[in-house]
Amino acid sequence: MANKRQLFAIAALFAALAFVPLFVTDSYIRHLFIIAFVYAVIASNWNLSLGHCGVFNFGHLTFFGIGVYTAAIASKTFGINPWIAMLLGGGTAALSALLLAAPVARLKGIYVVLVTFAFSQLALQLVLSQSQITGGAEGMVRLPFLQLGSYSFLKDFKFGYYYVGLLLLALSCLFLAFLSNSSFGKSLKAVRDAEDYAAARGISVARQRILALTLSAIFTGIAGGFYAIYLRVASPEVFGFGTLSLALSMVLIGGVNTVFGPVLAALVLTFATEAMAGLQGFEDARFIVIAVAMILVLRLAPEGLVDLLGKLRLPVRPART
Amino acid sequence: DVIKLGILAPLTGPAAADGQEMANGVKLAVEDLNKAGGVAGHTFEAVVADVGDASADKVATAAERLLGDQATGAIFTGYASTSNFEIDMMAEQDMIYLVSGNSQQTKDIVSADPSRFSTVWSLTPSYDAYNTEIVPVIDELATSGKLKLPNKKVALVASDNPYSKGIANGMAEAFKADGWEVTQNDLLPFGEINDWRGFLAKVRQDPPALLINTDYVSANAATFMRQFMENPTNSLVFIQYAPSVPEFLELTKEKSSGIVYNALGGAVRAASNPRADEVIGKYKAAYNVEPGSYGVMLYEQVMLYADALGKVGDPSKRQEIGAEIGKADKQTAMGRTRFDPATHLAVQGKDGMPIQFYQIQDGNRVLFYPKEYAGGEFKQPVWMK
Amino acid sequence: MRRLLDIIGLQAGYGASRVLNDLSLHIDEGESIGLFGPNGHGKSTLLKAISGLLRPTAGSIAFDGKDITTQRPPSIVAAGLIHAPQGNTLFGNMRIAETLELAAFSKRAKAEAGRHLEEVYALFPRLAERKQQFARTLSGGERQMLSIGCALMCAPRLLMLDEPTLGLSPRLKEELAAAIAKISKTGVPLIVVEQDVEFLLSLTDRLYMIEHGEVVREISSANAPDHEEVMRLYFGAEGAH
Amino acid sequence: MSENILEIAGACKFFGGLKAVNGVSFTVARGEMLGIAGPNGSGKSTLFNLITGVPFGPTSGEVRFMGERIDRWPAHRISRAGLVRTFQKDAEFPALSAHDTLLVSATYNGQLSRAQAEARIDNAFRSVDFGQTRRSMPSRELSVYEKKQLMIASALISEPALLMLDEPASGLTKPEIQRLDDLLVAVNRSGVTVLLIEHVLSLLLSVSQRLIVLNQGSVLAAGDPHDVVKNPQVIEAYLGGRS
Amino acid sequence: MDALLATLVSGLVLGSLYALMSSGLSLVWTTLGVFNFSHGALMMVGAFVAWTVSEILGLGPVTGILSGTLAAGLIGIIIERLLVRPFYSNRNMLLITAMTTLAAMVILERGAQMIWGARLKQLPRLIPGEVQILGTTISAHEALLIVLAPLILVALWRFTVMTNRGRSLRAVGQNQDSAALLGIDVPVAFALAFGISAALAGLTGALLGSIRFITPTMGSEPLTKAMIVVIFGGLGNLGATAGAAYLIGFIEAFLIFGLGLYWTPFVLFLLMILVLLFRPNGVFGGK
Ligand SMILES: Nc1ncnc2c1ncn2[C@@H]1O[C@H](COP(=O)(O)OP(=O)(O)OP(=O)(O)O)[C@@H](O)[C@H]1O
Ligand SMILES: Nc1ncnc2c1ncn2[C@@H]1O[C@H](COP(=O)(O)OP(=O)(O)OP(=O)(O)O)[C@@H](O)[C@H]1O
Ligand SMILES: [Mg+2]
Ligand SMILES: [Mg+2]
Repeated sequence: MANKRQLFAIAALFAALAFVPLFVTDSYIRHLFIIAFVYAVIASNWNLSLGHCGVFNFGHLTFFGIGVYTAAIASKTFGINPWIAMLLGGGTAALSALLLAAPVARLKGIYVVLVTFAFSQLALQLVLSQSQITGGAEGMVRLPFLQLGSYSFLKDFKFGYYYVGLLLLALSCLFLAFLSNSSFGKSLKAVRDAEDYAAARGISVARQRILALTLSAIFTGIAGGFYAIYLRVASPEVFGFGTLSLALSMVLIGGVNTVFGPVLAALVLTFATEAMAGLQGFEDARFIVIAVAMILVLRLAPEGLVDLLGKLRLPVRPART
Repeated sequence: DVIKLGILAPLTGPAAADGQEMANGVKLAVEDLNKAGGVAGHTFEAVVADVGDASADKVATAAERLLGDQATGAIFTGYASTSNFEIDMMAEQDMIYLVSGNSQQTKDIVSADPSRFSTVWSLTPSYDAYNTEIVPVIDELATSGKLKLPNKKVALVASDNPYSKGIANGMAEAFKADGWEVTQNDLLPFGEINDWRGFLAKVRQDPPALLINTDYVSANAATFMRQFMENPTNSLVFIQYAPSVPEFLELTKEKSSGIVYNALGGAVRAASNPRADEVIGKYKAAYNVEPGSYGVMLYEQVMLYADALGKVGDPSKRQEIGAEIGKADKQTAMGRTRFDPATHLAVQGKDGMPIQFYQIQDGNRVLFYPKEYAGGEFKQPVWMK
Repeated sequence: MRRLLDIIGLQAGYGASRVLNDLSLHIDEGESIGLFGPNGHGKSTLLKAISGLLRPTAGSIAFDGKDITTQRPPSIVAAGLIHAPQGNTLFGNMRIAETLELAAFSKRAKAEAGRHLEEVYALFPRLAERKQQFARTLSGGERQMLSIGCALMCAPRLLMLDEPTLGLSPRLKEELAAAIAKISKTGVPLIVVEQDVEFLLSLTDRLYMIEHGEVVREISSANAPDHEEVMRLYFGAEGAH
Repeated sequence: MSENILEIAGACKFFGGLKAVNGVSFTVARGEMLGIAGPNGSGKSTLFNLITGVPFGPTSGEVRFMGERIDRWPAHRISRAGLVRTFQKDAEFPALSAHDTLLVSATYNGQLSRAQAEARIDNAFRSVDFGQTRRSMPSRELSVYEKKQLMIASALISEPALLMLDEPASGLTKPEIQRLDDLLVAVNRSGVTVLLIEHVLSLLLSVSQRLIVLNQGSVLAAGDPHDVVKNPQVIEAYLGGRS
Repeated sequence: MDALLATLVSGLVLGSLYALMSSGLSLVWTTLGVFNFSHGALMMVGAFVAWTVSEILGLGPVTGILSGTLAAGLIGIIIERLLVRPFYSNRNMLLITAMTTLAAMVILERGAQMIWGARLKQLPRLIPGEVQILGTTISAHEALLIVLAPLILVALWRFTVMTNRGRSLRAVGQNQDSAALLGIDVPVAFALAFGISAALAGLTGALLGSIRFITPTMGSEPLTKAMIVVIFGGLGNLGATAGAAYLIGFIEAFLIFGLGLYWTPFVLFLLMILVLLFRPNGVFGGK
């Protein structure tokens, strides 16, 4: 475990991120960071169920979407303070995860993919069909924006939102780091790799799966709430396949056995894609480039980006005897 | 100096075809303007920003990219998101933003406080005419004997998106009010539909005089037509928007001959409006394909901006330019174009953008209503007795 | 005299950790050998290297005069060098009968599949009773039987058995010993890995003791060590743990 | 409370037509070391499975642990109650280090706080004298023998009342078997009841105070080990010619 | 009455389509345990190649379909070599290959977008005209599919269960080392499985290309359906897949007839979750 070194690197990263807005006044760049933060939260929390617990949850973006709509409906329809509305997103997401976990806990491997995928489809269908509540395909716009006392986040070139996003990410990372170092976190890996053995050591396989799913939904949901409040819109595309595969690639490029890999991957990928978005007539090609890059990373370091960095630094383990 | 003209468009993903056309329209206009030596000493450069699958972050990011560039003078789009939420971002930064779709959404956002949106204008008029206009047109065809109606029944089917659903329900109301019986008003999920047979089976059990499909996705409409023709009923077929898309004809070939559709805000191709053919001609010459409505509309968007810029002179005075656009009243490819200050939508109707009814007659689009623009006569479809 | 298998200066390992250090041994025509030694010191690794599952990093392996150091398993198996791995789990979701038929994969084996199948069923009646049972549900011993049965289906010209009696009941162990003896009688030389030296001596002509991936002692049935000595050998090895 | 720690009554496990365990009944006295032998496929491991609920309970019959019926309990509850087993085929948590394997077992099975767990881990390692250097590397890189050691250690760390071992000696060298022998005796002395499946007679006979021989899913013989091995049926079905 | 028959027929059509779509996916899934998310994209490639050969080069639909099948097969082998093989020994194989094949999907779809553009295309039908089944008219082309689907599935099933070559595919999927020790050439087996699977995808796409419209994303809906069918059928075998395909086909047809197209997907998914609750290994999947 390169834990010590890793933690140090992370602390440094966050420190650096905290200073960015002081140098970067351009609201476009800040916006990119905010989006990256959101994706980082999604990916790293997804990794809890997907990577650590081996639950092939393809409905993770649904938790995000539920967070989005909760915040939207709470703040716009019921006029709840957007700060609260964001947090509510975490609550409803966790509840829905609990609901989903019931069937998933009993299923194995790829069957989980089907059920979770179906779950996301159900959610989408509900959102579309209940248009009087959710705005249907049109979505909900002009959601209330954040305010801190008299300070409005609206025309400050995203200064405020940047720090809210960063704080959210930091909290989520602490949460995950704590989990994965706890024996709960380790038990997840035990359940993932050897169910029977785990059960024979007093670990309830079903319970750990349910917990993993539910916990992974909390910050994802809050991130959804933040996303809605920040962009001031909730629209069904959040359930779309594009977002899902992007987040999934972040998880895998980052490395399924780490906590911070996906965070790193999210930052890198967001800016990489955006860097290419500028190039005219390159719109489709850029997706190909990303895909190829991802494959290369996976081939060079099947354990992910973090592992790759590790390889560069750590000397190889000497032979036994 | 060079003014950058942003294009917010779905260049990738399901709507790529539309997006490409939007970009082409603007680029074409930019070429023309630059050839003419620019406007008020300014030349132009088109900058495209892809909104992909139109998810909120993609649209917002693309918008931010354009807004972030000091040189951007205006942003054009057919449609970028389904909700038009980006209008707010534009207004906040007083960015000129011309839209050619989702006019209902635009109206909802703008009409709350029009003064805040002085730089945002929609070249598509309110869609209300889509709901109502069809009734008198059909009645007229019937009374004039050009169309023999077996009964006064109408069956509608829509897909689950604001546009299709809204229009279908609007039409249903209008027909009821006119004493028609609505035998079906089905709603299908939005997206690819490969099997209309379920709906058509029900239709065949009680054939209506009028069969209306408001799903605007051309592939779906084409499939609908093929499957209807497998065993047609004695009904006039009306399809919303889709038939105006160029490849619809290629896809359906002779199968589509006889169907009726209408258009609002698209090019009005008629002797009395030569501008339309002029623009379409240019587009064909430049890209040697037939443009749909977006190519033409975005070309005209740029021209409107250019006019306003010409009056104001200074591209950074966006408020004023916006105001100028709002005052515009000119004959464009879409007909007479002027804006309603309350909604910032183009005005619809005789003294604005007309609604046009077309019938496809062996591979050609024949405009038969309104009279002023008509280029031919309606003919009873072959499959009807 | 002619050597059937000749291994010289073999080195192999897993990633960074080397397991076999410069190991040399050989089998002469018509003889069988046994391998023993403390756990985790490279016996199975040696067999993996011979059968091509593991690419040696140095040294050479020659079978029947031909160099096979860099050959891949298919051609090695085709040549008749067969390896029944340790604690083999085979194919969980395949039935016993299927698995055995599949085992006669190489041309040479296919030719005699029918006869071999009968032999295997005769040797392990339990397999014959359970033709349609999935491998994953077999008991430890049954799994061992299936694994050896597969090896026999491959029409071996040199048979390598890695701890074949692992988890077999004393009686079955005896019967298996008899069976193996029979096999080698029919002219199939053996390499047997076992912890039970007496067992090995009863089956083979020479033993190698493997420790830290090297041959540390060679024993022939002639100068067979007694129980105490074997214990000492092992404890010697343990000392190095 | 009863002094029989484990009571099996008419336990059955059927797989379709196959009666893997067919009406087995016996009791285990607190503190004894009971050996279980039998031909391959006679139902020994299946018996362990249905007692511990991993991965399945009995088709029918009763299992009582410390007087309580546990045959419908979920597996993790059974093992937390102090009835802990090892597996015949080597099992491992490939992603966890040996240390973390023990940690997890201690905190869940033993329901200890992390601190208490850490305190016990070192002893557990020593009890099976597990290589110092190998404790922190991922289990998947351990040798077959080390995996066995680890599995036993992870069972012992939660200080179970009843320890069930499924062929722990298979594949071990003589000295290793000797050490295992010592370990089992020590564990048993410390008050842990032990249930031992073995084919290695030397071990079985030296440690177990009582021996049960299964055959085709039912008890063939039971009693004092040295009598049982003389039983002609046992010799016929299990031991074969020698001995 | 005839409404019922009509529903039966459309259920049969759907079922056959789903059977075709899922056959290839099922092959690599049941043998290698690899879930190939680029399967839909391979259908798309098959369709586009078929269209190009048949319409642009004017060599006719039959040549078109054949070359479409071939092209997809080749790409399948390439995908296996570059995107799947490197990860066999990885613990997260299922996950990583899911990801890499997703990447392959992206590459193929975007590539097609760049090569063939966004506009819709369509192939002429292999057999023109309509036919009557149970008093319901369907295109002769669809009738052809109804005949073809079961044939292909049976052939596949016999191959994987009856022949040693086919068994070897399953063997390598379950335990590569043991397979290698029986003389099975593991890489060849993997390549073979993927080649066949991809070729089937190409064929399906090419056939689909004259019922539906050919677009870069035309594969996504079939992929979803195939995924449902394969998983629903269980890891058991191709027989299970076939069963699931027709079952879902009929259920869907009746749902559409019963409560309309709108709520059909919803109910279908709900149904599936419930079924998996009680049959966690799929409907036909063994315990
Ligand atoms: N797949 C593997 N990856 C990494 N190391 C391995 C692997 N397999 C074995 N090893 C290591 O190689 C060394 C030798 O293992 P090997 O199985 O060859 O020993 P052995 O003599 O067969 O022991 P045993 O008698 O227990 O089978 C051990 O230290 C083991 O940890
Ligand atoms: N899940 C299962 N499905 C079908 N049959 C099974 C299953 N599990 C075990 N069996 C059968 O039940 C019988 C008993 O198996 P068990 O593993 O208990 O034998 P055992 O006494 O442990 O033998 P060994 O000493 O070889 O381990 C065997 O014939 C085995 O094939
Ligand atoms: Mg070994
Ligand atoms: Mg057993």
